[in-house]
Amino acid sequence: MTLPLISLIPALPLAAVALHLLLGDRLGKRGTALLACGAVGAAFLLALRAVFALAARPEADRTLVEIVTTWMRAGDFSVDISFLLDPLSAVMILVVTGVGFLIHVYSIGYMAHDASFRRFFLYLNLFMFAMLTLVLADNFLLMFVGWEGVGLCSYLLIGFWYERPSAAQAGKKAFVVNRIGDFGFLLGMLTLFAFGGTLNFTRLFAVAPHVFAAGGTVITIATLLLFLGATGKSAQIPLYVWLPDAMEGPTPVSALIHAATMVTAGVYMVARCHVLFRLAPVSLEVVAVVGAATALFAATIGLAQNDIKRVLAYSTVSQLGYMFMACGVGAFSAGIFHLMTHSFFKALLFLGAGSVIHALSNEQDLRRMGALSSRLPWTHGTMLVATLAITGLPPLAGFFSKDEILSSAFASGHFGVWLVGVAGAVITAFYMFRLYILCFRGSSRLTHEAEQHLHESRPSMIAPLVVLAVLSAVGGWVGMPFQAGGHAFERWLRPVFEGGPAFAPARELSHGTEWALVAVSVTAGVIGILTALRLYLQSPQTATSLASRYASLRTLLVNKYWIDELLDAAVVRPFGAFSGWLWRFWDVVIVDGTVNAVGYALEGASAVLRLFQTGFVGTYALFLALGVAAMLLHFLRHG
Amino acid sequence: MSGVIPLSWSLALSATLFVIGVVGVLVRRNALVIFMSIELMLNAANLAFVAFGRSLQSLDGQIFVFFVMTVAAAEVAVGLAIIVNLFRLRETVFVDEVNLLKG
Amino acid sequence: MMAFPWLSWLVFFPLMGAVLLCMMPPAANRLIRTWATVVAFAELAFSLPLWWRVIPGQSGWQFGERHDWIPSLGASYHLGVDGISMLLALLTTVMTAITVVGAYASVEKRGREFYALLLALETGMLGTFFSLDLLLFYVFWEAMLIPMYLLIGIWGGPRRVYAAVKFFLYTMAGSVLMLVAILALYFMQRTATGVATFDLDAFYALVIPGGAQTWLFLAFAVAFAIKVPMFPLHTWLPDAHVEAPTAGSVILAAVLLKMGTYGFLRFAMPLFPVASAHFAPWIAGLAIVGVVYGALVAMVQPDLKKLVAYSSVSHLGFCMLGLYALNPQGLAGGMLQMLNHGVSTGALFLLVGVIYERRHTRQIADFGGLWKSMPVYGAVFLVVMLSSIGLPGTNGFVGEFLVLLGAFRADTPHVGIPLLHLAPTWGNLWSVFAALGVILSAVYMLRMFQRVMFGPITHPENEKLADLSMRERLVFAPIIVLIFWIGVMPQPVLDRVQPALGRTLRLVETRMQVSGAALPATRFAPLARSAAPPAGPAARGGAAGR
Amino acid sequence: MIFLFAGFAALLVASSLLVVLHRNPVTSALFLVLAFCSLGGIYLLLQAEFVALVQVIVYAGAIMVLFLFVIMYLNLRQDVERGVQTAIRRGLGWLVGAVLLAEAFALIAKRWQVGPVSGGPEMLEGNTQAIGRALYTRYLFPFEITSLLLLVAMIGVIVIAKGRGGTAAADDSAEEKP
Repeated sequence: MTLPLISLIPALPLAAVALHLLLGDRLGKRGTALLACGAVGAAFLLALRAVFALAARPEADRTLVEIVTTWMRAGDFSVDISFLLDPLSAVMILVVTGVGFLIHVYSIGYMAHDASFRRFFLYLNLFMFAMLTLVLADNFLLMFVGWEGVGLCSYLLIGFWYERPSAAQAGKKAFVVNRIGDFGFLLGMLTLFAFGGTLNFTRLFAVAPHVFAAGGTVITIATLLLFLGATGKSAQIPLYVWLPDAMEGPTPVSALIHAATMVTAGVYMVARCHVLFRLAPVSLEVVAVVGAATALFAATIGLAQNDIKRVLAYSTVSQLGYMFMACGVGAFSAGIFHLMTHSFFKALLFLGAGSVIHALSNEQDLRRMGALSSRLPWTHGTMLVATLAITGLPPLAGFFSKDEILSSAFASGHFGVWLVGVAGAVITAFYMFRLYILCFRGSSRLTHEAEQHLHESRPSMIAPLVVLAVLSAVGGWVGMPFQAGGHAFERWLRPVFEGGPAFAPARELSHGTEWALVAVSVTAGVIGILTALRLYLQSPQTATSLASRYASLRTLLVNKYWIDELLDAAVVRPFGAFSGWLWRFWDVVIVDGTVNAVGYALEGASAVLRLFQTGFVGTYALFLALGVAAMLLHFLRHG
Repeated sequence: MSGVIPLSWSLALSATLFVIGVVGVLVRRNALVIFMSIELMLNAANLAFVAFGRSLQSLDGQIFVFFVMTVAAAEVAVGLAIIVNLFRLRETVFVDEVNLLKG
Repeated sequence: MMAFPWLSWLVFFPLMGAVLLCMMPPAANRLIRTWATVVAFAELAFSLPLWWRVIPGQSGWQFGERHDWIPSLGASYHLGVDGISMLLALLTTVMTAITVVGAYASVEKRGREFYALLLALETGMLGTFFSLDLLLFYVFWEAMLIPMYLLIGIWGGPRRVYAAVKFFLYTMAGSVLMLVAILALYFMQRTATGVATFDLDAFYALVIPGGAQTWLFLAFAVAFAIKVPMFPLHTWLPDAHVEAPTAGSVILAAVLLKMGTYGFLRFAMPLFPVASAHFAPWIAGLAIVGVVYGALVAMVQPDLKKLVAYSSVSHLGFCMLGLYALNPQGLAGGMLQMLNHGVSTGALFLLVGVIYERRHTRQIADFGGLWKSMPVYGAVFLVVMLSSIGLPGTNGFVGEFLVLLGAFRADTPHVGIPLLHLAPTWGNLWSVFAALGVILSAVYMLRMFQRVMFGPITHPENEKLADLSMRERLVFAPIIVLIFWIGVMPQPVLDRVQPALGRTLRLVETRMQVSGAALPATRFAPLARSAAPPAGPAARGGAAGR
Repeated sequence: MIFLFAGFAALLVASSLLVVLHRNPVTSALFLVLAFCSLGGIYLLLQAEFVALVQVIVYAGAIMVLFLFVIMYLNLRQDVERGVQTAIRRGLGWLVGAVLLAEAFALIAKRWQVGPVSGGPEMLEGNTQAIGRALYTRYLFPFEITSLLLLVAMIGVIVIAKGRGGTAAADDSAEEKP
């Protein structure tokens, strides 16, 4: 009996969640950890099995669909719970389960002495279930289930230490901003269904070219709405404000959700709907521009942050910008490739930061770190690899994926986007090495008691770091450029991205220009590194002097362009005031008032009538007589 | 007996009598006089009954007068009892000084 | 052999229980409670077979019972059930059983009368759902008010009398209008067919001229709109909820509000199809205003119960939007939303009741950091809240999505926006605003949840609050099961209700043709299209897409 | 015959006017007696002999006696009509009276002008026998009811006049007062 290939993968974490709930505390810390990691590990193995089964199939028909049941059917609308495995989702489930497993192992050590250990792993498993459903969904609605599911888990995990008001606030902010994105996603889905007649990916993409006029308003609006959802989930420019605050959650959460998996959901969705986006070039432009803008914008803010996790958070936003840029210029496979490599080294950076914070007993401020390289050898080593990878130095993963994005941006004629990308690369290299130096090199600015029990993290935390380090070193080779039919990764994803309507093929660059582009991106990285080294290592005082000279610029960056305060004033407060007015004035005074007014009017009228009851018999007799007179009059007239 | 009294005359008389009764009720303050005026009105009605009975050749008019009388008698008895009681409580018989029924 | 009058038994069994209850000594609290629970659960047990005995596909009313009631008028005691009323009846029995168990702690004084009224209320509700004779429907409709009025009036909070009177008069004013309309129908029926009857099927067959239909529809609509409650007529709800005792406001929210939507679905729509189609944009518009307005106002409520009350205004706005999208998805979504709202808002009120019993205050400011002292309570509250904001996987989402879908495809006359050379129908605009409601509902619910549950414990009393007792967990267990069951597998529920909804829609459609009203070409395109092969949308979509 | 009728009518109208207008209740009571007798006369003219006699006996004899008794019992003085408020009421009273009178006459003029003027044949048998027969055959039931009515009235009067126990003391004191 062959086990159901795909649907078991999300089912395992769900089963683990159920077991956590049922068995409760009887499991104890060891049992909970075992169950949680076991479930994700098993899911990873299953994913491997499924991917191999997929790879075994001929390249043309590399899609596996598994329908579980019909979920909803009303009138001519019907949606069923069904899973789709194709090269794209294969990559995603491998990344999600693989990195997820490593992070689970890491968080055993990290959360070892936390009171609600069980609740943490329960939420993590729930997150894995939701993410896998999102990635494996065969229709928009099931993807939406995963979409909001991960939103919920990020809300729960950010606000994990709920006693801290800032954590609870950040959790709420994350959920609400995600919900605004989901608003767009929902409306996009409705438009697609209204015109496409189905929400199933394969059927919709088959019908799409006939139903939607290429470049027509409907498809553009639908895709823009979907992209709004993506920006909400992947923290791109208007809706990125929640990610930096999401650092309130425990570091493994930041690593898993806000670096490796959840935030990539937006990129995956855009890649999945490449057929639709290709039908609406305007939307693609928007995606590219927003991606580039976010990349640069977030990178600049990253420069001035002093909290180690906030720097990494802005770096994530910026790298996601790169992925969207790739999708925007049509190089969807490059975007996914960068997504994979990014999740390796960014997860590693976060976990490394986590072990640094752990070592310094929860000290997150870069200004009170330094010279840790000797005392935290493993952390330092792995973080160094990751930092080199992200800056895009040749042998490491980051170089291959970022370079491919920049070259495809250049190839498809988006010069502005390419230029922004290169500038972003420089700044990325700069702030990454600033973080590296402030954290590991330079003089030790540790506080006294942090100095006391400074210790290297436990092997259970170091092992995942090492694995991730290897991956971020080797991960890039699968995308070796300059191969005849495109590199292995591209060939793997070709069947997925081939299906769409004929897309203007990017101009085939001559080898010369390609080598030149490679050189440009490498030099960009090196420039960034050198400036960081010179500023922060050789002459720290120049850093401070520079900082003082450009004081205003620096404060601008430190306060994140006051975006949060701006949003708060422009949106949150007026909304509150408006609804306050709406309630106190409109509801209570107008609507309720009219109701009570009717009541009082009646009362008033009856008071007037009461005057006639004078009590004197005389008046009653008078009315009687008047009545008779009136009657007689009537008879007179009508005879 | 020669000519018979024309119906309209009796009715006119009954109407006048009725109106005088009404005026008496409205104008006078003394409960007793009001009572008498009511009696007048009742008799006006009787007259009308008899007049119609006569002109329509049927006895019903007169029988009805008979019933009216019994009612009037009962009414006077009860009315006067009330007035006597009223007088005991309020020392007055004037209608406009009594407004217990004020709503 | 005369079939066992199942429906009458279902309707009057709680009343019998209530009457017997009144004969018990007032002091014997324990006896009263057990007896009330026995009756409630027996009623639930009797009503469960409805789920599989009612054959969804079979047209016409099932388990029909008909006896002469006032022969001279032609009013008959006529009960029957179909997919729609079966589900609502089950909702009633389930929620009443849960409320009876849930209200143990909250009733201090005069428990006997409290439970008797609760059971009598159940009789009124079931009667309304099963009656197919307009006069009988009206009688049960009014009968339902009295126990509710007393429940609020006697066991309520400080301003209970004002709230109870307002509730009673508001609903009464509406239903009096309906009575006039019923009588008008009755006489129209008599003149048209010579047969004097109040029977619903007879009225379904009656062809009502356009002008009269509008006025009659408005009369019915106002009566049901008050009950729903829809936007301008909703102010009685927050007062009634704030002042009502926990059990009272649970039943009020869970079932009584459904009377309005049920009324629209069963009476207003099929009896006056042309008027319904004509007023559909207005009603949907008002529903949307209700959704957004309810959500916005809920955001600033200091009182927990008022917040939940305004949230039900918002949810039921969704329900009405679904119904008046007049297409299969909309109706299915509206119907499902009725059930979901019953379950999740009922649970919300129970949850508020739980902390009210412990702290005797409903102000959000008095709470904070409850999760620490009441983790299980926190978990339940979280699940119910998620169902209320419609998180996928919970029941709320299924209902909301179908409503949005229905509204989006409601093909009322196109409103072209020249500059965008786009042709969004009314439906598109509606669903945009309704989807806005989805965000707002998340905002106010999360704000409340965060200020009640998370954060440090500010008030010392919150430290040692007892977590959910075993009884309370038993109360919430079925609700959570329902939330996830409908969320993950809504199809069994949808299968049971869709044929009945389809009949109503077809009735509306045929009646439109019969009464010669111009059938808006696209209004029932989805119906027509569902028969046509999927290629159909290409033509229509293409045109609009250009 | 007509003259007789006119005489009685004039007498009737004059006495009833005086009943209403006269200040002293006793004199107005006496005028009322006169009015009832003249009315009895008119009944005779209308050949309703039994009613006429009953009228005189019941009304003039019984009811007026009761009236006079009560007036004496309460020994009322002159009615004094003062104050602006009463003036308005009086004015209104007369006004309404005049309106009613005008309407009545207009109605009578319009409606019964053509009424059968003829006296019609003599009664077959005596008026009293006829009334007796009718009363005990067709109108037996109302007849019994009226007797019941009278009984009820009597009981009512006794209860009211006796007053509720407590006031007995009060009403004694009321009498001493002049």
